[in-house]
Amino acid sequence: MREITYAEAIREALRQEMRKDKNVFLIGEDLGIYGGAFGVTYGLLDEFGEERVRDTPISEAAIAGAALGAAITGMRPVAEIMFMDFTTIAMEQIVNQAAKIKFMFGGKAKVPMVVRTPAGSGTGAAAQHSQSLEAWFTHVPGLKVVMPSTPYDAKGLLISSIRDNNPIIFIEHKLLYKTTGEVPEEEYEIPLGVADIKRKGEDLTIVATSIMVQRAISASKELEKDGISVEIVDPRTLKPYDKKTIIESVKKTGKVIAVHEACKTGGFGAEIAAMISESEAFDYLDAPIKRLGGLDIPIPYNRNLERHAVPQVEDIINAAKELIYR
Amino acid sequence: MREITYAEAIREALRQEMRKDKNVFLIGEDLGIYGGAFGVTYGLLDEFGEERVRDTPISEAAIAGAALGAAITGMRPVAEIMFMDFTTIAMEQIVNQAAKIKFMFGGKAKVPMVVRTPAGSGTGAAAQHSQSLEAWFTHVPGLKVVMPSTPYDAKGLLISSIRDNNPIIFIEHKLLYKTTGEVPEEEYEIPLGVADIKRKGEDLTIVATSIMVQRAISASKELEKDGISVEIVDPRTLKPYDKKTIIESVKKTGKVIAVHEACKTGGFGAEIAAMISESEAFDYLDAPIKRLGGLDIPIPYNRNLERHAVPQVEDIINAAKELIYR
Amino acid sequence: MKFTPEKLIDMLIKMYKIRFFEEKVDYLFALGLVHGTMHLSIGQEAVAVGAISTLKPDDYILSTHRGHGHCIAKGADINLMMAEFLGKETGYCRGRGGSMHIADVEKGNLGATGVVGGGIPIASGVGLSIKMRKTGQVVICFFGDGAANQGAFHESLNLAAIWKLPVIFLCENNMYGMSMSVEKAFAIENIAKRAGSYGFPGEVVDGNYVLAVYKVVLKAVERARKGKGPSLIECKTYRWKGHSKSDQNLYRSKEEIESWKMKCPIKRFKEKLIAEKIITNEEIKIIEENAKNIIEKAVDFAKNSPEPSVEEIFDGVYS
Amino acid sequence: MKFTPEKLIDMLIKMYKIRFFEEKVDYLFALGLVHGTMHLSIGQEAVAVGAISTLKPDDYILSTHRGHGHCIAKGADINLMMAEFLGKETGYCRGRGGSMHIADVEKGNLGATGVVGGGIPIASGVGLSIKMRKTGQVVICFFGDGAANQGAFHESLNLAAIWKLPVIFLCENNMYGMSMSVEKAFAIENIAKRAGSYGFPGEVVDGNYVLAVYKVVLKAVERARKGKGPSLIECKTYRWKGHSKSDQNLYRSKEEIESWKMKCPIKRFKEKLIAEKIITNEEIKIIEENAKNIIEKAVDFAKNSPEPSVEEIFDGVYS
Ligand SMILES: Cc1ncc(C[n+]2csc(CCOP(=O)(O)OP(=O)(O)O)c2C)c(N)n1
Ligand SMILES: Cc1ncc(C[n+]2csc(CCOP(=O)(O)OP(=O)(O)O)c2C)c(N)n1
Ligand SMILES: [Mg+2]
Ligand SMILES: [Mg+2]
Repeated sequence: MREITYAEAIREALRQEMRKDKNVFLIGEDLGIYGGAFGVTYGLLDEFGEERVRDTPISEAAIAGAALGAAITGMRPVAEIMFMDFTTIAMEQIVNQAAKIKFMFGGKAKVPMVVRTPAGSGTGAAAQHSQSLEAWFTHVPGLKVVMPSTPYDAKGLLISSIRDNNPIIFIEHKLLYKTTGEVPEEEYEIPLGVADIKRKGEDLTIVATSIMVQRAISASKELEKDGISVEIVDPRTLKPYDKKTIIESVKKTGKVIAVHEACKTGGFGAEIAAMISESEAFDYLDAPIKRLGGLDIPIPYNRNLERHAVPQVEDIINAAKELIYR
Repeated sequence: MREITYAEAIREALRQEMRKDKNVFLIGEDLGIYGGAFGVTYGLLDEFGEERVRDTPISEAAIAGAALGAAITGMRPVAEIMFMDFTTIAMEQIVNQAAKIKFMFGGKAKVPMVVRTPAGSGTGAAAQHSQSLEAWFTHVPGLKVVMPSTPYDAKGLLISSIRDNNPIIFIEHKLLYKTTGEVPEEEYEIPLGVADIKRKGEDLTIVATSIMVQRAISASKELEKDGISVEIVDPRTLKPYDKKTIIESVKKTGKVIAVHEACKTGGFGAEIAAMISESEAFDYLDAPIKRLGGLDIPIPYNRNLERHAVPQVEDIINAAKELIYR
Repeated sequence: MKFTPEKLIDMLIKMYKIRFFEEKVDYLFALGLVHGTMHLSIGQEAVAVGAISTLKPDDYILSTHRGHGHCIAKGADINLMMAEFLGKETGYCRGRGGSMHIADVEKGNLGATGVVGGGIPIASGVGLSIKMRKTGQVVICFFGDGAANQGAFHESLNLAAIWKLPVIFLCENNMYGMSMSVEKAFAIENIAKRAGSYGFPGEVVDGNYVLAVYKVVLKAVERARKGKGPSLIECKTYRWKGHSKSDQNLYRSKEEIESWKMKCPIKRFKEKLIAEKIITNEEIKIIEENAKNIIEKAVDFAKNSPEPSVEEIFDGVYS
Repeated sequence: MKFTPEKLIDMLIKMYKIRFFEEKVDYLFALGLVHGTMHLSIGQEAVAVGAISTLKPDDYILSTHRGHGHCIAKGADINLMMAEFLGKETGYCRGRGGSMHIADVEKGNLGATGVVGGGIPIASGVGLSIKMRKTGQVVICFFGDGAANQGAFHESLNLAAIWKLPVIFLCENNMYGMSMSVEKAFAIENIAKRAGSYGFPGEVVDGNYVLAVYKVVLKAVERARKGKGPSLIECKTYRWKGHSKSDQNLYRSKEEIESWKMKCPIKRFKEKLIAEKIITNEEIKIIEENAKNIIEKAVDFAKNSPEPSVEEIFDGVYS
């Protein structure tokens, strides 16, 4: 099958959905002629014009609000917040309004909107352009949170997200944009809330999200050389997330590490660990549940410090060995 | 000893610190003649005047920014965000700026500011005036998060917070404002990051925050009648939090429930559970770690639904019995 | 401007309904039948009615925490409002929203918000949607003087301006945002002046005279329908009651309140209609009676309605 | 307005330092010595220098993502800047901040921010602190045209207005916020007009003429020091380089860029000083040489500086 990049997969999903449904449109900063800060929407302006690839001023609260207002009156906006760090400016509209309107109004509203936003460090962009804030959004009922790790997942999950009738935070990773993978040309949906086992294994489960899936795969290849067989579960959707697949895997392996890039304290790994430790899998555990997350520091600029701030392949390998040889 | 309310304890801490240090001042909406939405600052205007009890327009981002700008140039502001729900408007300033400035600037800045804000449901104020969002802030390095459950703790922790040189989110609970307890008249500090054992027990540890401490105490009295002895650990500070006291308690009891009002998914209970399950206490556990949090729904207006949305005394009792008799 | 008697009387009826609705809920609250808080717009009825009377049924509004008046003016079913107020299953929001979140999406009331200024960005989105769907609708976005100092106000008015969206930004300046007077919160005299920052018209109008409100809003509505873009309208008015139930009214004088009661928008409009012989005193009596009856029936309806069931507590979180 | 020759030459020197610093970092970036991104202010030097030259050493500034110029104009040590740019332990931020977060708190530069508009609320807080501490300082808050559409702009200017804070809000209108032109982002001609929404003066000035900037900013500084409150100053200028390293400049024409290069603020100022015989061509050469030398030495300093140690990675998270 054809291989394309993660960025191209996202662009293809946008293009196909926009062709199919005239109510789908894009709204955000520098999406049009600039193609977005990471080039994801590059070229869409030519096909769809300024009305549907709508550049905005630098007004994140208004971007979220505009998407919300359009969504509740019949459109299907896909908004972009240029860096996840700037969702902080749009939190009121996302959390108090978009997430709650349907419930507050007794179910009598529909909020089909997607907020795409790139997270993650590794680009030397320092503390205000590198955050991974997915855990916040998983704590907000009414939102769904999607976080693809491969081009294939990115396309299928984005199509499902655009077709979903709830507000969705769709979190991309800057370092994944240029990674490639097989992606079908036709449209396809990946159901939200269903995890994917990215690698089968017997000795240890790694639950990893976003770029950490790729790092976990690299780590597992190394670990294999030491005879350690790793199963990698990628939740793909963080809210709602697929407890069953995780629990089944942990029941099989008896050991688990949750890996993410976001700061460890209060990260999504805590939710995974807590869920496992209150589930039926608890009785199958034969080692403590390990979490591997970013250090509890803002992302530093210096390349070396930046690298140390978040889990790398070798950190995953070490964590796995600690658990296996404990 | 004299008994005063939680609101009075907070007011007394503010008054005493303002008397002691002329750089301490209050900034927020309707603090002055109105005394704040919950009357907490009532009367302070008379003593300290409009300069130091500074009413603002309805501009939460500017309130946080004003506090930050004042803090880095020598003042010690205590800002108030009238409802925790509205911290969503100030997140950029709190999370990207206040929390990170010291680190980004290589340690060469000091940010002594406190953001007081009331959280919690139970007042019939519905989805946009009832949230408990402490978990978000515990995920942000550079911030400290304080959440007192008694008048005594409220006073001592607020004094420590005002004297601390870091940005602090000080989370009060609306339903606690009128609760009373013994509070010394003089000033005293309660060190941040130190948990308090609110009740000694042998069979089960309950880690509870804010109003859930009170509910856990009520529950434990009932449970005692059934011969179940509960130890209640109140972290008081959620960031940094006192892992050691929690771990020691769990090692003793072998069973633990983490209880908070915020939505269960992604709540602080996940952090507690995850921390325990990766700690030395893991090997002492003889039951799964239980989390009891709010339902994953926006807080409903209807009194009965609202009550059901968050843990009540009977829910804690039931959870404890489930764990004990499992 | 010419009005048919029917139109004038319809406006008067709506103003009465709002007044009596609010007086009733104030009473129910005092009885302890309601928990939570509520925000009454008594004294401001001319704004809601004057503005919304310019709209077609399929036009939209966005309301505020002080939103009962907007809701009634947009044609809400009082029974469903009252049921919501009492948190009942039959209420507009199935008891989940309460006073602060009443919405009537079918009638184009996209809801009240508890967040000051929270509806303003949504309004620009509604305007955008109207423009993209080419339906010729308009949206009136209500907000208070206090909300005009929110960042969301600024961002949203600018969006509407650059895209020429069919939005009427309607500022109900009732002189206070909670305890803060407009004199303290602004260093300008008229909030309407802020339209100048975005390049569209801003107008100040006497918010206690329903026909003045109507006239100015109608001009803005027509402008919006023609694709000429948004307007900002500031209606100067006053709230008679405290901000919410916790208000002790320490920040303003009794005299000030009384002086505004003299400018009662209902009394003023009623007297004008009588003077112009559009209506008689007897007819007014009947209107008042009818309005009161509707409210009473709504209370009965609400009281006799079931509570939402706890089994369905998750309903509406997701589609 | 009278200037001493020393003052004029000092301004020219600073403009050269900024220009050469940025040309050098552009080059270092192209060599791959730096990761991340950076934002160059080449073409905008007159704004930073004209504005900051009005200040006393203990006055404050708040800078932006495009902040090298502000930093140098406020008297930064170029060695420490360059070391920070290369992420070294000896840099202003110990390598933790990089180009986008250089701060020099001791010299009153309260730092660059990567969030568009993120410094504006802080500026009002600094102004408040000055007022409460009664020190007679002032603060200049720099931000771009793009930032003027952030909600934080609105809230903060209003706060400064109602409290008469000693803040100079200085908008560097370089015609684009990333790819969005001011024509598209605003429905008004001058951003300075927005001061009208807050009740204080707004002025437009030619941002490519350093003395014009100086003059207008000085008036605002004096006003602020007298306790009369804030001002908004819009300096019209242009960035020659792309927005950041990812910019392909598709949204503007080569001709437009070239036409602005003809208005080079350094060339213009230099020629004026020569024409007025304040300086000779030979002296200019020396100034250029010196400035280049300082930059070269800074590169050496930075290159020879140690990397921050991983053991100390937690330093600075908390006090
Ligand atoms: C963002 C936000 N901040 C604060 C509050 C608390 N609050 C509720 S209404 C109100 C005053 C609003 O004033 P205004 O906008 O003038 O409307 P009015 O109440 O006068 O109708 C305040 C401060 C809120 N609901 N939302
Ligand atoms: C809140 C926020 N939104 C978006 C960005 C991405 N971004 C960085 S600079 C920039 C353009 C800023 O324009 P302007 O304020 O005019 O400053 P200039 O770059 O022209 O100096 C954008 C969109 C950001 N850093 N912060
Ligand atoms: Mg008001
Ligand atoms: Mg610009």
